[in-house]
Amino acid sequence: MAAMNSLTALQRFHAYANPARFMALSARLVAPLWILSVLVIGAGLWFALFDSPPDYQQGETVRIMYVHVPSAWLAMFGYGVMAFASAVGLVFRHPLSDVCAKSAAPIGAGFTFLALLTGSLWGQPMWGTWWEWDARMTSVLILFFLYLGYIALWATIEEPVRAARAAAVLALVGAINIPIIRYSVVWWNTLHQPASVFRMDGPSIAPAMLLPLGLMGVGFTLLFITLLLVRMRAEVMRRRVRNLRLATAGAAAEG
Amino acid sequence: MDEFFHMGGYAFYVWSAYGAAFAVIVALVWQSVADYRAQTRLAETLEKAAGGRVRRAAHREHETGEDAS
Amino acid sequence: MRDLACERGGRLVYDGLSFSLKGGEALVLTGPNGAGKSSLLRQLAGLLDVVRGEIALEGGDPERTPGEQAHYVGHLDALKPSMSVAETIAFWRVFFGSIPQGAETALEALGLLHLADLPVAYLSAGQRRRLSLARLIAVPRPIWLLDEPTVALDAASVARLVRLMKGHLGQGGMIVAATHLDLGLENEKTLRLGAEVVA
Amino acid sequence: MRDLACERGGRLVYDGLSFSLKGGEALVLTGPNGAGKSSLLRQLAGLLDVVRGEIALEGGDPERTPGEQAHYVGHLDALKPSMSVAETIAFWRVFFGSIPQGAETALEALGLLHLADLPVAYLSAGQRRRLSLARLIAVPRPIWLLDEPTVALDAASVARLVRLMKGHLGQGGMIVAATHLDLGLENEKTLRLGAEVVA
Amino acid sequence: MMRAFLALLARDLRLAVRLGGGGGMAVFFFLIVISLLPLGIGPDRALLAKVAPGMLWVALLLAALLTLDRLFQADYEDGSLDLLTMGALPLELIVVAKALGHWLTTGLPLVVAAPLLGVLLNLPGEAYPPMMAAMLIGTPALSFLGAIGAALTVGIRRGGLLASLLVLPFYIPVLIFGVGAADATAGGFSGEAGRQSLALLGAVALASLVLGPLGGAAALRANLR
Amino acid sequence: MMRAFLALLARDLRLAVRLGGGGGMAVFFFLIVISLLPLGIGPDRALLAKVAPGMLWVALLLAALLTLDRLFQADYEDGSLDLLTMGALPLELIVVAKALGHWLTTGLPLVVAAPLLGVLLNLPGEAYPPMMAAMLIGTPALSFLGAIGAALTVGIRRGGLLASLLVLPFYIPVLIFGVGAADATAGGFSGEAGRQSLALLGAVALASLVLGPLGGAAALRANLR
Ligand code: HEM
Ligand SMILES: Nc1ncnc2c1ncn2[C@@H]1O[C@H](COP(=O)(O)OP(=O)(O)OP(=O)(O)O)[C@@H](O)[C@H]1O
Ligand SMILES: Nc1ncnc2c1ncn2[C@@H]1O[C@H](COP(=O)(O)OP(=O)(O)OP(=O)(O)O)[C@@H](O)[C@H]1O
Ligand SMILES: [Mg+2]
Ligand SMILES: [Mg+2]
Repeated sequence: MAAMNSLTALQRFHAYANPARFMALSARLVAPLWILSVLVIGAGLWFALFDSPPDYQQGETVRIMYVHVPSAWLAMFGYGVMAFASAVGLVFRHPLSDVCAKSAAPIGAGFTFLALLTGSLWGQPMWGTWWEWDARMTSVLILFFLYLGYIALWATIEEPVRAARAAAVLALVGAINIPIIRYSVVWWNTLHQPASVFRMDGPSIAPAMLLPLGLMGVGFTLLFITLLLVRMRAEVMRRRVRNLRLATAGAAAEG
Repeated sequence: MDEFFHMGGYAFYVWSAYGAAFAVIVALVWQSVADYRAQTRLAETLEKAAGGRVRRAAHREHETGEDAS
Repeated sequence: MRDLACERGGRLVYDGLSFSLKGGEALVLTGPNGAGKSSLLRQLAGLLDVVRGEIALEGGDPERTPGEQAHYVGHLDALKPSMSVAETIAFWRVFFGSIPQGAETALEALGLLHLADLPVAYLSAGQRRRLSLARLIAVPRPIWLLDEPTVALDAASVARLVRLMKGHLGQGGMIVAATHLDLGLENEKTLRLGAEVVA
Repeated sequence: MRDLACERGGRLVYDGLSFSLKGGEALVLTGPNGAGKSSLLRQLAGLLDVVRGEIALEGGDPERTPGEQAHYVGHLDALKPSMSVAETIAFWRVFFGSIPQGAETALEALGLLHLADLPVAYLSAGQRRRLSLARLIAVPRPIWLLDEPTVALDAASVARLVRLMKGHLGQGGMIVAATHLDLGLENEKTLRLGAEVVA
Repeated sequence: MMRAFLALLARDLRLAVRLGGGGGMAVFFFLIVISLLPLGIGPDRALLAKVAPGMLWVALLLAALLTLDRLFQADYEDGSLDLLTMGALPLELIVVAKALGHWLTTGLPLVVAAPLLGVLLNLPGEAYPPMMAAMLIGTPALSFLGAIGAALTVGIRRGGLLASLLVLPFYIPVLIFGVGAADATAGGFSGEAGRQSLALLGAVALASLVLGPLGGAAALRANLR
Repeated sequence: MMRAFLALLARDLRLAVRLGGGGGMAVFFFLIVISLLPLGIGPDRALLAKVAPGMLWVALLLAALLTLDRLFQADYEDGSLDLLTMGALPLELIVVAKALGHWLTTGLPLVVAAPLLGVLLNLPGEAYPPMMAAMLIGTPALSFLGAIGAALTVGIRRGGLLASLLVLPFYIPVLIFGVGAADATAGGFSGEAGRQSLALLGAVALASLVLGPLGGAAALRANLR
């Protein structure tokens, strides 16, 4: 039963990598992270709203870019985190990576939603339509679906061990599929010439715009990490609650 | 100043974009923190309620992979 | 294969529980509801992860898991209402690697022969139970894992089952059974899972 | 209500079977698997059509069917994994027309009180069984129809159940129970349904 | 009696929410089907606008259909339904409670989600009000008519599909009048036709409120014993 | 080993036929959805022809989705799946057998039915051969990808809907390339694009034949223990 033994070895390894340490460490990190992200985002907002020129062709609407693009970046970053954590969780059975994957999903979904929303708020003045079946927009929409599916799966399977592994499988299969989906959508979109020939390569970005964009990007990322930690802490507590309840159930089995 | 809020005629789009961003982020933050608080409180009450053996059990569990995986 | 040394612990239910079993021996699991009998049986069958500890099987061919050398009869009967009794047994024989013919002996052994052509849908609780027990005979496997096998069985059927179990032990097989009523096998050990050992 | 005269026959399984039961009396149905115990109980509960013969209930208010004055506990436990133990009982109390409060006594009676806040999903087989039996106490009804109520119960719980049944009989209730093991109630009649009839 | 009714309704709502199953799923499905369509018929916005109302209604129907088996199947499989019939609450009211619960957890969320999806299909702005009205009137009919199908197929292991087959014909009037109401303004018909189809839709809905519980209860009686 | 595989396949086919839950249902659903569409879109034949291939594919997808829960759920609920894993047959092959059975009882009948429905949507004649080819290549992919979703939701009571939600995004490439193949001749593109999309569809199908069993088996392992 070699498999069995290696597995138990893993279990011993877990005895060291236990959530208690994570809780202690993260407790120290959370507060500073909050402050840092607020500061950076605040600075970004200042430049985005006051201290950056309107675009020569897009006018003031270009200011939408400073929330839109970072959201879009984090939408993809979020799935990356989720998939990576899932892989680790599946291979090494490391408890915290499951917690991490689960906690990343809602945040990523939130930013994906923001990318969609701000994008269409940008599209209306720019192309006179809220939505265009442009390849990139379509693939972001599908990314949003993948997030929702992942969250729904977690929400439906009660037992954490099972839920974690199932969700991990989903996240990984999704990660494999994303390139395929992305490619097919582009192919489809170029097959039928889309009604609007608008391409979102974005204007060659002037440095004056680059600064606020960069700041917002960093700020959003910091915010993402902070939220991730908080949610992970909440998840660990939720599991402690579950174990306490199960212990009661067991104790209830009175002779 | 108004001309700042006016956003060159695009006020609605720009401000609703920023508003939406603000709303979504606040919602995320609020939900996460509230959830953390709720779970912590629940855990404390349960630990008080449960007998000593059970509490130890829960914590021992806590160190095994079973718990947090 | 000769004898099974099984040592295991972990999972919230019980901990540091360990025992070993020789060929021809039976282990009867007793204990209050929720003590973990079903869980233990599922772990032995490889249907539930072992958190800590290990299940070792000395003898028997190494590259087959204990699960593949054991029969598991649990609360669920794994029967298809639309298949006939005979079809059911025949399928499991082929799937578990023996030939479809000769299923009659198994049905005979559990007194189901006259129901052979009846769709499972028409069987009563006890008849269904007996059918899922018939797998034990239909496909010979050294280890039997039985979770409350006597549920819904009438006195006669219980006696029949006990006879079969004794026969299996006689041929050097092993049995681990969770039950609330005494079966009266000869060389049986009893393992009482108490609620005291909660995780 | 005083006493129940129940006469019935027909249905492929048994025929021309008839009996009557007074308040405070218990009827124990025995018989081999497939004899028709479950079928009879479902007919008494009004969950299965009566082919021939009739089920009459003297006393008790006329415009309520026997089914509405009886509790039926069958093989299925009618539990929702995502509801907590307390919620489950509270719901059935309200639905069967009493108030949600005071469910504790029922849980107490079956030793489930400390599980009250636990989702049903966490319960073991026997714990679930006890919860579905708790309905008997949660909502008072004169007639109890129990199909193999002791299944999956450990010795302690069986004893507890028997105590409850005696109490119910003591208050002039009636019990019809199908079981394979003797419960040892006082004034119990036994109805042995005939040997296996293959339809 | 009334309290039993409310208790049952509350229980169903709670279960729908807890399972994570309830309305969320239906909306999610609605969303995905709608966004599949352009991938099927191409991104041409004019074409999309043309088919938008019909597609929205068809997708709505499907989303409602797929959740029908939640109505009775679960309660049948775990024996709850047997016990529910042993209470004082008449079977008809049980069906009403379940259908109502189904609408609250499925129909309503779908209606709320519809406008967003209209944007994806680039539905012209003036079509929204009548479409919403039509959907608000039409969706209860879907739940109550659906109850009949669900009741007829209760006990069949995975009867969900069969249920939808039985129910779909009954849904056709809802579909036609519903689309009519939205189309009436979308395609350049006279508003007259629109108001007319709304009225007809209302009639169908009222009929279903009566037919559903009666038919459903009858079907349940047939299936339970 | 091989005999166990065949035995399992034969059993699944037999059950599907007996339950009647097999292809018949899916085809019937396919039929009804397709006949709903004209009611939704209106009788404009030119418009119908334009959207026909896309609609056929979308309906095909839905019909396939609705039968997914037949893949593992039944065997899980009655404990058969536990026993199947206790045999010598590796889990991956079990998934293959089940997906294959699903395709034979669902995908194949749907493909056979498709041309008839094409007539309802007056699909231009020259579009049939490429569409049939595309469907023959595409439907196995639907079954094998679907197996992943079914396996992921196997523990869940009525996970059918959730399964379809999880799977739909993965179906998108099949949909796109499938429609592309039919469109390529229907809409007046060069046949070039058509052949290309057929090739891409083939690639996707092959990928799914690998991904499906692996992912499905992994998901089952996650859910079973
Ligand atoms: C809902 C609709 C939209 C979605 C889902 C969307 C999605 C995205 C994504 C994913 C990115 C990041 C690409 C990358 O960094 O590689 C992006 C960037 C960008 N988007 Fe959008 N977008 C949408 C609408 C728009 C509109 C309407 C405009 C302008 C009129 C626009 C302008 C840009 C620009 C300028 C960038 C940055 C340039 C770049 O990084 O490529 N987007 N968008
Ligand atoms: N799916 C589950 N998730 C979490 N805990 C569970 C689950 N199933 C059972 N348990 C818990 O595991 C413990 C053991 O359950 P198990 O069914 O093994 O007990 P048992 O000895 O079989 O009881 P019984 O005699 O009633 O069958 C119980 O306390 C129960 O609460
Ligand atoms: N749905 C059904 N359709 C047709 N016949 C059935 C059905 N269910 C049971 N039967 C038949 O009715 C007879 C009685 O079944 P029933 O379940 O009442 O027996 P029982 O006394 O409860 O047996 P057990 O002690 O095993 O529970 C059996 O012979 C069975 O074959
Ligand atoms: Mg058990
Ligand atoms: Mg019975």
